[in-house]
Amino acid sequence: MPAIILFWILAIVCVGAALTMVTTANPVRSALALVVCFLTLAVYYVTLSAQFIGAVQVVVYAGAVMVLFLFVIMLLNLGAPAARTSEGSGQRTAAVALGAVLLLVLFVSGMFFEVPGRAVSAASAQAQGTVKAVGLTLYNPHLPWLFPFEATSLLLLVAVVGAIVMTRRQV
Amino acid sequence: MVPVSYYLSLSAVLFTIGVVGVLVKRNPIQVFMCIELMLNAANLTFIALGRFYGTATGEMYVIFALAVAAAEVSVGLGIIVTIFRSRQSIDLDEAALLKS
Amino acid sequence: MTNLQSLNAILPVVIIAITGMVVLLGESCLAFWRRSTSASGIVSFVGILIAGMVALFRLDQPMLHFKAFNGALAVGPFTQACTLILLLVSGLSVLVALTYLDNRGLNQGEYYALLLFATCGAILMCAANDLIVLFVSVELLSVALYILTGFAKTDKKGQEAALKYFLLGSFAAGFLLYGIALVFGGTSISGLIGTTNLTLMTARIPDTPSFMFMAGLALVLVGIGFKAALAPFHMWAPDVYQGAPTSVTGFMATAVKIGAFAALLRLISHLTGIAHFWLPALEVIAVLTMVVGNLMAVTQTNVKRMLAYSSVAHAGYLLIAVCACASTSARPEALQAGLFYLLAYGLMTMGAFSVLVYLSSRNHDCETVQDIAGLVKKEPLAAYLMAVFMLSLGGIPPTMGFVGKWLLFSAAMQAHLVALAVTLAVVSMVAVFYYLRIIWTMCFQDAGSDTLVSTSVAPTGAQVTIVVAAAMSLILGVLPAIVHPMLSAAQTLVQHL
Amino acid sequence: MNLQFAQLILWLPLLGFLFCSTSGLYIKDRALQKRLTTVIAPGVVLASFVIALLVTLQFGSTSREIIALIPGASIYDPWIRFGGFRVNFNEVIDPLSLVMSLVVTGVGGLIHVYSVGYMKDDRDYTRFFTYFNLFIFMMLLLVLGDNFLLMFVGWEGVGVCSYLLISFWFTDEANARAGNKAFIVNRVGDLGFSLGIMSIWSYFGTVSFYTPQHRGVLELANHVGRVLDVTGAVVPTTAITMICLLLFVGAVGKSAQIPLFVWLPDAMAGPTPVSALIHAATMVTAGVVMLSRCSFLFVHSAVALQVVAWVGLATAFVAATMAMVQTDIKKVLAYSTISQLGYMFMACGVGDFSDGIFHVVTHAFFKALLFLGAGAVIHSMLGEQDMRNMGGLKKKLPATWAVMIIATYSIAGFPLLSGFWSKDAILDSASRSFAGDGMLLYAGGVVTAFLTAFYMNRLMWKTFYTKERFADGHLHAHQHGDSDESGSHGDSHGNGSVHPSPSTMMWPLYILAVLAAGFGWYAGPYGPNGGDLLSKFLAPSIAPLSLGGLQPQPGLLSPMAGYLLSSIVAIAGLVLAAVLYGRRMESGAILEPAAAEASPLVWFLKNNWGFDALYSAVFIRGGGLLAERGLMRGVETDTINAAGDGLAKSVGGISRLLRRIQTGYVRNYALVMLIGAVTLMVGMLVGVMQH
Repeated sequence: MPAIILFWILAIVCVGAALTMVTTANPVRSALALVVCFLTLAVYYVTLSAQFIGAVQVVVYAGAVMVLFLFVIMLLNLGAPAARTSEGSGQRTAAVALGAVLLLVLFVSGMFFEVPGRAVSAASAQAQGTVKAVGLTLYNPHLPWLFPFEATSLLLLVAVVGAIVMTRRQV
Repeated sequence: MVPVSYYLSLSAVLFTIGVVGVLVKRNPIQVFMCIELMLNAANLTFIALGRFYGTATGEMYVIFALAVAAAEVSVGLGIIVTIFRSRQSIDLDEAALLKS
Repeated sequence: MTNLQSLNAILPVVIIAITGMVVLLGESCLAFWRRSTSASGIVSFVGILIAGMVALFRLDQPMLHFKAFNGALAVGPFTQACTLILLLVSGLSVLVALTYLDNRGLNQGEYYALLLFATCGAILMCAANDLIVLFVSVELLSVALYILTGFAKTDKKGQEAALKYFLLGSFAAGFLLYGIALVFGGTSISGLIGTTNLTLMTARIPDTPSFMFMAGLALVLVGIGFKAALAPFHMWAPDVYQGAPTSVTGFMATAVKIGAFAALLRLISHLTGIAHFWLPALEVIAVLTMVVGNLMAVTQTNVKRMLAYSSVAHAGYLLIAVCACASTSARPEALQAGLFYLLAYGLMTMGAFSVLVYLSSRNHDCETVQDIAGLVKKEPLAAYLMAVFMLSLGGIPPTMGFVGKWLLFSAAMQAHLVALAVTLAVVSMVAVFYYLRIIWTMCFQDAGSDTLVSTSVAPTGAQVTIVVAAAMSLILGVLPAIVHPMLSAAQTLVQHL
Repeated sequence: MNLQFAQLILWLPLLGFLFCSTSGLYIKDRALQKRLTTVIAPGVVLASFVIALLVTLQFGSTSREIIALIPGASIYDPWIRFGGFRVNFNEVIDPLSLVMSLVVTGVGGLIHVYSVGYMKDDRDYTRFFTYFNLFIFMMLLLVLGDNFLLMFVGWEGVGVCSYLLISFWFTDEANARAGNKAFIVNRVGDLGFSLGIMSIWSYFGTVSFYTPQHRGVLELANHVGRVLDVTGAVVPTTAITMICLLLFVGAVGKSAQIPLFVWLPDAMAGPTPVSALIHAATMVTAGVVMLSRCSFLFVHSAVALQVVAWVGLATAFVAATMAMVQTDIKKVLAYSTISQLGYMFMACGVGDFSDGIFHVVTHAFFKALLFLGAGAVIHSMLGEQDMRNMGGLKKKLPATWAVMIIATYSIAGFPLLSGFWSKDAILDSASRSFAGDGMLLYAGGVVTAFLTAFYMNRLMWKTFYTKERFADGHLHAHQHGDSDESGSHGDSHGNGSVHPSPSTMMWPLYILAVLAAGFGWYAGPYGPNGGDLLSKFLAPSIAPLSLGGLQPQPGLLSPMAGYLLSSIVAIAGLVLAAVLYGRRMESGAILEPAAAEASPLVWFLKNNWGFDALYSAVFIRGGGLLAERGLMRGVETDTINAAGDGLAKSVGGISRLLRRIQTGYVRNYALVMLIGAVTLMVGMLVGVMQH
């Protein structure tokens, strides 16, 4: 029962933060709302016995990524809200209406669906989320995760090169 | 224990908010933040399902998704900075030289 | 299979990736390398050549039919064939880039490195046997292309194109990832955990799949459909193709499409058991794509934009092959038709963009119809070869485009997709008009005073590309049987899912 | 002689093409290149003719039942293979393909020789022959290919060559426009043809005509009253009818029948030898060849045959009436070509395919002759094509007059000339139509024959007999049409007076004149060896009506009465024209220009019976098939921009909406993507729910 209550509290915070992010015109406020949202997600991860991912979420998302966002916002001096709010009410109406349909469809596919999973004890689940367990799975030569991991490293190399190419001034 | 459908529903809500946000925002940084929210919604689904199945598979997906998101952020912000340098504005509605 | 064997199986990708890193290192550490304008390009080309040789020699080796890295990748003749096609267009892209970067003063080794990494991504898309691997490869390809699109940093259109491509691409990536998550949830039955591995997935799907799985599949299709520029997910294509540097557009129009369609073919081949659920949707998308692409192309006056819409239309044609895969009896034909058309499409599109690169000067990209008016009098060879590409894109014999279209026709008929076949026939008729208009402009219009003429005298990379692509388009149009070994090997995809 | 040798018929023109197209790369001496082209380009075609002749003679002496297949070298065997679909690069050597090869290479060779003289001062001499040789190759591929796919490649190939040749002088916008129009209208027909081929593939499981295992389409259809597919199951008659009608659409496009005839008169903008070769003697007859090749299918569908016959008759009549009011000498011939093609279609439609081919052959002779004669006239008049500015040329060009008069009398059906025999054979068959409508078909054919005689003699009178309506010695170069001469000949014969043509241009005419006069007798019912040589020779390639369970009705007239009536009609038409124009020697026109302007009938005929108006109503104002409208309009606008604008304006609602969606705004694009995604998801979920 406490778990359910915690879920709801976090859910309200999380959705509220997400809505704030979408509705506010001020980019800085938007970014901070997103940080809150990410932090609640990190808490969810911990309650879902994914402690390592929860930590990574804080470090990478709420930390690095959002700091980068804020840095760029500051750098470009975009702190002030845009002079005009987004025009085209048709677009906005259509977006919200489509969003409602999308949500409905997702609910139909997600919520009413009882995943026929196995009963997993909290203890064994807890063990799955540690750094050790994650590492053993990720680098296990008999599991398929090694290759996408390597591919990801190439992706990060591309990102590094790309960031340099895009932002260096000469040429 | 919280049923998995709760988490799935929450992630669906977050995903939808992200999608709608992409459609209504004009600042590319905010648009991009909405996209990050979409990716996080997917991550929540992965973790919830992984916990439910009792495997670490869900966490694997999240690790890759995280890395991809990080890569996108660095490149995307790089593109935005470059645009700002040449136009002194990043308003998406002003970036419409190419059309029809 | 050990991981070492797996690594050996994807040797072409490894070679390309290492070449990319060598180029990066050479560019940043070696002074003589940096001084040379073509060192990176030449090294990249050699790397692609070696990788291509490896892929070619392995094309018909049956032992290489296995799931590498414990099911992450599927390596087999289908993958090898796609790899070969990709290496071909990517090699040609490097040659084109040699000319283009020179023309525009953009000589930077990073261009080639990114091109090579993007090629890795595209090849991995063809091989991905797990949706998450597909996601990572799509992103590898996309992120590299976002940067390449905005590579000309002083060009406002290029930047705008990069921003649009990046935002919409990430948006599509969001759909793709969420779709994968739903598939992960939708594939768990009777106590088995969910999976995104295609091989396992096939076994897990009941006759009537769950809502969650279908919703996930739909979102995955959106993600891939975006990359393949299928209507209505094609909106980015014309803007980005037009804004990107022409040499990048050529690569983008071909490599991305090849990767996306290879992935789609593989995915769909695993889902034939529930074909009646997705086939109608794909048929509608195919018709829509063909109609929209052709209708919009008719009214364009910018050649790059016209080619962009034409590439949308060709995505629709290619989707016919995917749809035909649904029918068991037509599947071998459909796969071969799809592969052949990918090859044909790659060659003719690359050729057409190379002609534009060839005609671009230092400060002006050749892109509007005005730029090519009266070309036949100034650059007869370029004009004639451009005409070959246009005829091929229009599906007129004796070119590859004709054979490819014919194969698609008959695959559609074989699979009893009459509506698609008829649409293909009708829109190809419309398509001839705008391809013919290019020829007409080149031949019959008076050249403007500032018509572009290639400035260089020595044979350039673009020239080589144009001649190679035109020659292959014609030779394979007359003797399509040459590539039959490749196609027949690749159709084994069905036997070894 | 080994029949494998016959492959050379096809490949020699290709060699010629390869030489002509590449000679510029390694022969730097232009004069040498021109000399070599002069020898090689016509040489390969004539060599092909000789081989075809030898093969035909050998074929005639051995069993006539043989359908010789020539499997190609291993590199193109199978030509296309994927999955269960195999197509070989085979040639079919049978009476039909041999007859057509002889016509294509024979008439084509003569026109090549003629062109040597006609084009001798042209700057792009070699390029012209490049296209010409390629055309001959494609045409041979069309007639010799052993499957629908090869036929289609040839079919499209001749279309491309026609486009290139019409647009040969691309400085002239009218030429280029006509080339585009021809190409695009042909695409409509090709669409029908390709759909027909697809249907054949899906119903029969093969597209080959004949195979060594006797599993070709034509062999499968060679059963009385039923058609089988490769597995031995019966193909339903409705499917046969559908296939036949689709193929017929293709034939209509290529052979310029109603309603797709509009391109042929415009295609006359090209140089005269091109008109002679492509738009009279060979390419336009491809439709008839295809119908005859598929006779085994057509006889199984009475409906399709009926359609063919009536479209043919309608075309013959309508085009003949249009020919009566033309003032451009080549346009008259163009409409007469359409009309004669209508006769051929009518022959096919009543199941008399071999007489259709008979008329193809005789028509090739006299129409090539007419065009080349007209070319000689135009050549001599420094590019003048308007008959209102001619007259009195009989004195100045007696040799041309002589060959033209033979051709005219032949096409008019003057007794004992070639056209008489073939046309009478068609009329006789039409009168015995299996469907009982022989009376109507015969009457229509006779009326058309009368009109033909009249308008052809009108042409002769306007051009050769009436008073001169130009000032000799003061001819000026004309911009329109054969503008090549305006540039080159205007300089070389700058005196501005009528001059005779060189002998290389005249010899082909004499040969054609002999054939136009005598071939009909030779191949006709009173020829040597018991007569009907051609139809007896063609018999193995042509299906009899009885195969489909159809029977010809008894004829209306006895053969002698038929000959008599045909002769009377032809002579009456000729005489009427002579009488009417004989009274108007000064003006060379029956009606004064003002009266002609005012006459509603002339207006109606000059406006193509309202077909142009119909097309603009359907395609331009209707806005239904938007893209088509773009096609029709686009090719006629001056610049590409205007074409783009015109199209942008014209493509109507859908395209405008699409362009409006393409705003350039990222969020709009994302919205469209989301609409697509949501629709896709809803569609899929509904699909699952319904299950």
